[in-house]
Formats: sequence, structure tokens, C-alpha cells
Amino acid sequence: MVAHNYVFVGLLLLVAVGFALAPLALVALVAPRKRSPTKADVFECGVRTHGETWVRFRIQYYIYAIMFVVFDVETVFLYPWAAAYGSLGTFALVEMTVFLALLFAGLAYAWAKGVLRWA
Amino acid sequence: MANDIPLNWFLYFSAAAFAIGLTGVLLRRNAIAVLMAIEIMLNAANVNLVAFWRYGTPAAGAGPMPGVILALLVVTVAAAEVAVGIGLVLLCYRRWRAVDVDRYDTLSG
Amino acid sequence: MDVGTALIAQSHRVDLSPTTAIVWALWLLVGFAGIFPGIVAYMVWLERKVAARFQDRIGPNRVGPFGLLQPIADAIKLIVKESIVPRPADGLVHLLAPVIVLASAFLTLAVVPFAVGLVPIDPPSGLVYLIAVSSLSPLGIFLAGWSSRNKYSLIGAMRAVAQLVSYEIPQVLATIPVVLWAGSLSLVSIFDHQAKFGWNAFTPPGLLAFAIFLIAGVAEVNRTPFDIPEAESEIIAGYHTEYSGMRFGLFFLAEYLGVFAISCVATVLFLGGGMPLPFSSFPVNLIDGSVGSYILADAILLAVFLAKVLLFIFAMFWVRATLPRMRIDRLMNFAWKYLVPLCVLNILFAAAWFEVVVRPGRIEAGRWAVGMIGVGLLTAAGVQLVFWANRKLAAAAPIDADWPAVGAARGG
Amino acid sequence: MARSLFLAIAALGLLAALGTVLARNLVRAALHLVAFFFCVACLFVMLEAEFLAAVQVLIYIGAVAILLMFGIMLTRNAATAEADLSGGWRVPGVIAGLCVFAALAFGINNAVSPSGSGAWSAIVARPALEPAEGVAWKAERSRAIDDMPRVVGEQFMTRYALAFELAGLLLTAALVGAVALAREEPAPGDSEPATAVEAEAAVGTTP
Repeated sequence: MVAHNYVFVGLLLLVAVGFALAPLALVALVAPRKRSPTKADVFECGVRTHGETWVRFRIQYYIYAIMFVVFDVETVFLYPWAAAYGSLGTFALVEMTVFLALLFAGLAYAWAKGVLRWA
Repeated sequence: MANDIPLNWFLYFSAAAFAIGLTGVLLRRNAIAVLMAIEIMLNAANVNLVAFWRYGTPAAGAGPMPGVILALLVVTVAAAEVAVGIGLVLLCYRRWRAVDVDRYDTLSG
Repeated sequence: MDVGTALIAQSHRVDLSPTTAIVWALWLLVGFAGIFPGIVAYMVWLERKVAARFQDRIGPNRVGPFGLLQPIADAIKLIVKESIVPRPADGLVHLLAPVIVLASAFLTLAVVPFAVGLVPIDPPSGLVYLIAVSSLSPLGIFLAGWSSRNKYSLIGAMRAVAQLVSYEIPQVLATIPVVLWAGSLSLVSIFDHQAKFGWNAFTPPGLLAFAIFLIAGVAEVNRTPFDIPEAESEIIAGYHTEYSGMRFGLFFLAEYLGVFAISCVATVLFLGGGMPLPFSSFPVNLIDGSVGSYILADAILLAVFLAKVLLFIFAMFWVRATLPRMRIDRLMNFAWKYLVPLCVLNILFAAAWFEVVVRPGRIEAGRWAVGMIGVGLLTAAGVQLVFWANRKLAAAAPIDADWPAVGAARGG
Repeated sequence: MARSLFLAIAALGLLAALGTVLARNLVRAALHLVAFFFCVACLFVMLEAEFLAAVQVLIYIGAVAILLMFGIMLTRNAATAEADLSGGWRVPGVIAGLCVFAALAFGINNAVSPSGSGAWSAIVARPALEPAEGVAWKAERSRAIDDMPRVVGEQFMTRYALAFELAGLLLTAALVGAVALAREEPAPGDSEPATAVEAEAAVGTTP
């Protein structure tokens, strides 16, 4: 069965997590632990933390995230198309050209509106 | 298969997840939390679609994978929904300085 | 069926027999828990040696001959160091973040075919799997920055995620031509295709895709010149500022594992895996079904594969030793205004190449020459078009206009 | 084996869903949501839709979760940092959820499949796909499972061509809409851009 491939992925995930946690467990046994208030402070260049840490970020980040999501979903359509292209005719190419043109129009819109500029 | 999972189990899982998502939509006041609850509901629907695809016998001429295709389209719509949804939340946040859906009440006069 | 033949007889379908269990156990315990981390440890040693030579130094030479025991000393140092978690941090998420990043790096290696039959698994949607698991690392990085409750960490994390997601798109789009020619998402099929049609990098759209993939790949592993997320002169150490001891070690390990993985993937997708000659299926055609022929072919494949991977890794060290860090606005511009349009055009060029060269089912000298010249000119024109359009648009809105302070300083 | 694995994954998934709904901290809620998405991806693998599972991880965990995190970071301020549950709606909300679950469970128990395969509750195993001789849909579905990406591509290019183009249109519309909504307009008298810069200005001092 094809799905059985993913049994290996599950096992590998366990190995990876184990590989990450084992040295941490060793650290808990071996490493010194001397707590002090100053040491447990947040390190902001030796200056006392000023204001709220979880500050609000600029909108720019979100615009890039939106474009990422849209193009990421696009790849979900592109991959099957590319895999099937050999057994399909010119119609598939035309369809994909239309699809890509649509998405490119979206990118061009964002570009024209100047939101791709990191200000 | 002898020891296969009954179809019902998938359906119950998705019904429970859907109900949890609905509860979340009703309970949460933060608009982004509401969006997350909606994502849970959409995912629950997807599990149903794929489960019926795999367990059912298809109607004549339904194609090899109607359920999977529909699930892919749901994923697309969900992604678009989140993008626009958060865009709206940001706009409202700028206007009212709040992400609390109870406070978007300008229309209620 | 003995273990040797089970290694060879790979297909999309897998049965959960005891033989499979043995093969998988070998992969997990010897490969993933032994060899790959070992390679990574010595990559760090190599980088220190190489960087030292670039800077006219000697590099580590105290621990063992040529400093060869240095990685072991480093590991011991990391383990016996105190692991400090800041007081206001979100403890559980702080622990979870490096685990996610490391798991992501491990999982990507599961579909890489190192030689014929020497691949842990080969699912039919292998490339989607690969991209899916590698897209977990931005999440881990974000959580690392967020859970530390440190402004520098958070800013580093936000920058890192913005950069990673921006470069993920060109990276993914650059692999589309390869899928299109091979007609499958399985990495083994992509390898087989190159045994028949030559390395993918030796086609005009393939070369462009390869270049884009490499650039985006360097950005994906946060290495210079794309190391803004951990720009130590601006934001301390970025998202892992609050990580110390072994927890930092995990991020470090994940970064180098990521470098190794991206080099492996680039080798498989564009440089014909372990094949030493671009237009010959040389060691693969030695295989006549006997176990000895498999071992001979795989030994050659594996050696050449590792040599190519080493070349990539060396190139990344070289770039790091040579180039300064990019400015963040130029970085994002480059991804969205140059690479993404190029990738989209390149998909159409790849379709043209498919029609001219690949469609007949085998390489024909005449069609190949036509394709090289025709599609080559087309691709070059596409690159010129994108750069020309960007120059035109940039002239209309100079980049320093984005940075009022810079413009003012120049009297603009 | 498959059954106990299913039960474990489903239980984890439902716990994660509950965590999403109940967690006070929004990033924690999003993290629970990621766990839920992952469990759903596991269920897709158990349903032999491995392409869909990979897509689930790629889109939901790799992209949507990141978008949600960014949304949280962009709207966080001191007043709403810890999101609260609706006080007055708690009891009616839970009752509504339970009612919906009860109604769905009733339906699942009593529904009869329209395609003639009997009551849903009687389907305890997926139809065997081998031997497929003479049964067209078995061969079709077997190929779909073994080579899902390619079959998805073929389907989108032929039978679902319109849906495919509409999906492209929807994505473009979403991109344009979201960019138009989120764009920072320097409206006069709006103090907003100032706060947006604070984030990086607050650490403007050189370390």
C-alpha cells in the first residue's frame, strides 16, 4: 500500500524528536543549574527590558504572508498539472497559462499599489 | 480488509470536530480565534469528503476522485478565506483599535 | 527476500513485512541517528577550516589531528553548559520550537534517493511531501522568537519568517520544470528521467531553475548573504537569542542539516543524483540484475553523489566567506520582483522544452539542438525581460525613496 | 492496529481542537490548531489520500498557520493580549455545540447511502480494490490512490477545468482584496502609522 510509506515518516518523526530530546535530557542530568534573577532576565543588550515585548508589527509582514499563502495554494494546482502534463494536450497548457496570468495579475496589482516595497 | 476502521468512526470524529468548531465560533470574542474555529469546521468537512470518497461506491460517471478534488477546492477556499478574513480584522483593528467581534457594533446604532 | 534485494526493489507500494521493518530500522538507526548527524558535525568542522583559510588563519587544530575531534569537543561543551530559559518565557513552546525545526530538517531527508534503491521511502507525491515538511521550519522559528519574550528574538523571528516564506515560493516554483519533464512528483522518477535525458541543469530552463533554486535554497537555510534573521550586528542573534547550551545546539544542528538536505535535493533534482556524466546513464546501465552489479553501481553513485553534495556545501561556505549581508528591502524585492516572475515564465519555457525534446520519449540530436537554441534564446529573452522591466520600474521609483533617512543623507 | 492508531490520532485531534477553542493565549490556540491540522493530515493518510495529506501540511501548517500567527502579532495590544471567552454566551454556546453534535450523530447512525451501499453504520471496511477485473471504478480508484498527483492533474485539466480556473480567479480576488484591505493608508489625523513603526523603533538602539 502507498500509505504505508508514511509509517516510516511517523517513525522518523519519533526518531527526530527523540534525537532532539535525548541530549536535552542529558543536559538536565549533567549541566550545572544555578538560577539567579539577573541570569533569567531577557537579554536585551544588558539594558533593562523596556515596555511590552509582544509589540505590534507593521502591516508589511502580513502582505508578504498573504502573497505567500496565495502562491502556495497555487503550487498545489501547479504540481498535479506538471505531473500530468505529458499525457495531456495543448489545452492543458492554455488552461495553465490562463491560471498563471490570473495570479500574475494579482502580483502585478500588489506591485502597482506599492505594497511590495519594504518601507 | 478484515480489521478496517468503520466509516462511522471518521464521521463521528468529523462531527465532533465540527461541533467543537461551532462552539468556538460562538464562544470566542477575538476575531482571529473565530477564524481559527472556522478552520476547524472546514477541516472536519474535508475529513468527511475524503472518508466518503474512500468508503463509498461511486455513482456512474463520477470520476475517480470527486471527494479529493472537492477537498482540494475546500482547502483553496479556506486559504483565501483566512487571507481576506485577517485583512478585514486588520482593517477593523485600525478603525476601532479592537479585535473583539462584540465591539464591531457600529451598525447596531 | 534478503535485505540486499529489499533495498533495491523499491516502489511506491510498501508492504509492512519483517524485511521492510529491518530496512527501515537500519535507515532510522544507522542513517538518521548516526550517519547524517555525523556528516553534519564534520560539516561544521569543515566550515571552520574553510572559513579560516579564506581569512588567512588555520582554524581548529588543537583537538586531535587537524582538529578532527573538534565536533566531539563542541558537543561535550554544549551538553555541559547550563541551559538558561528566561523567566518571562513560555517554557513549553520554548522547548518545542527547536524540536520542530530539527524534525523538519530530518523529515526532508526521507525522500532523497542517494543511489539506486538507496532511498528510505518513495511516495508518489514525494516532492510535495518534501516541501510540506520543509515548510514546518518557519513555524518553529516563529515560535522560538515568540516564546522567548525578547524583542530582538521576536523581530528576528518575524524577519526570518517573512524571508523564508518569500523565498519558499521561488524555490517551489523552480522545481515545477523538473516535475513537468519527469511526469511525476517522485524523486526516484526524477532521477530516472535524468538517466534518460541528461541532467536537468543542462537544459536552458533547467539551468535557470537550478540557479533560482540555489539562491532560494541559500535563503531558506538563513545563510549569508541572506542571514538577516540572525544578523548579529543588528538584532543580537535573532530568533535564537534566548537559546543557550544544547537548545541552541539543536538550532545549530538543524541549520547544518538543512544545508546538507538542500544540497542533496539540488543534486537529485538538477544534477542527476549520483551520475558522474551529464548525458550518460553510466553506472545505472551497469545494473544487470545481479547483486554484485547493484553494489558496484551504487558504490559509484553514492561516491559521486556525496562529491556533488560536498561541492554545494563548499560553495555555500565560499559564498558566506565572500559576500556581505543583503539589505532587507532588497532581499524581499529580489524574491518577489525578480525570482517569482522569472519562475512563472520559466514554467512556460519548460513546457516548450518538453514539447520539443522530451515528448518523443528519447533524446534526438536534431530536436535537442533545436531546443537548446530555440528554448535557450527564449529563456535568455525572458531573463532580459524581467531585469529590463525591473530597471524601468526602479528608475521610476528609486529604491532609496523607500528609506527617507538614506535619501536625506544623500541630499535627495 | 489500524483501529487503535485511528483512535489515538482522533483523540489527539479532538483534544487539540478543544485546546484551540479554549486556550486563552492566542498563539497557544494557534499551536493547538496546528496539532489539529496535523492529526487531520494523519487521517488523510489513513484514508489513502497521501497527496491530500501533504497538501494539508503544506497549506494549513506551512501557510495558514503562519498567516494566523502574523495576524495575531499585528493586532496584539495590551488591552486584548489575552483573549477572553464571551461571558454571557458560554452556556448557550456549549449547548448549541452539543445539540449540533447530537443531531449529526443521530444522522450518522440512521443515514442510508444513496448510492445503494446500505446504511452508513453498516460500512465497516473500505471496498477492496483488488481484483479490479471488469469493474471500471475499482481500477480507476486504484490508479488514483497509487498515483494521486497525476490523476488530480488530469482531473483538473479535463473534468474540473472550470473549477480550476475559478480557483485561480478566487485566489487572485483574495490577493487583491486582502492587499487592498490591509494596505496602510496614511490617512490624515490617523495615529496608526506611528504605532506601526514603534515596534522597530523601540529597539533602534545599537546593541
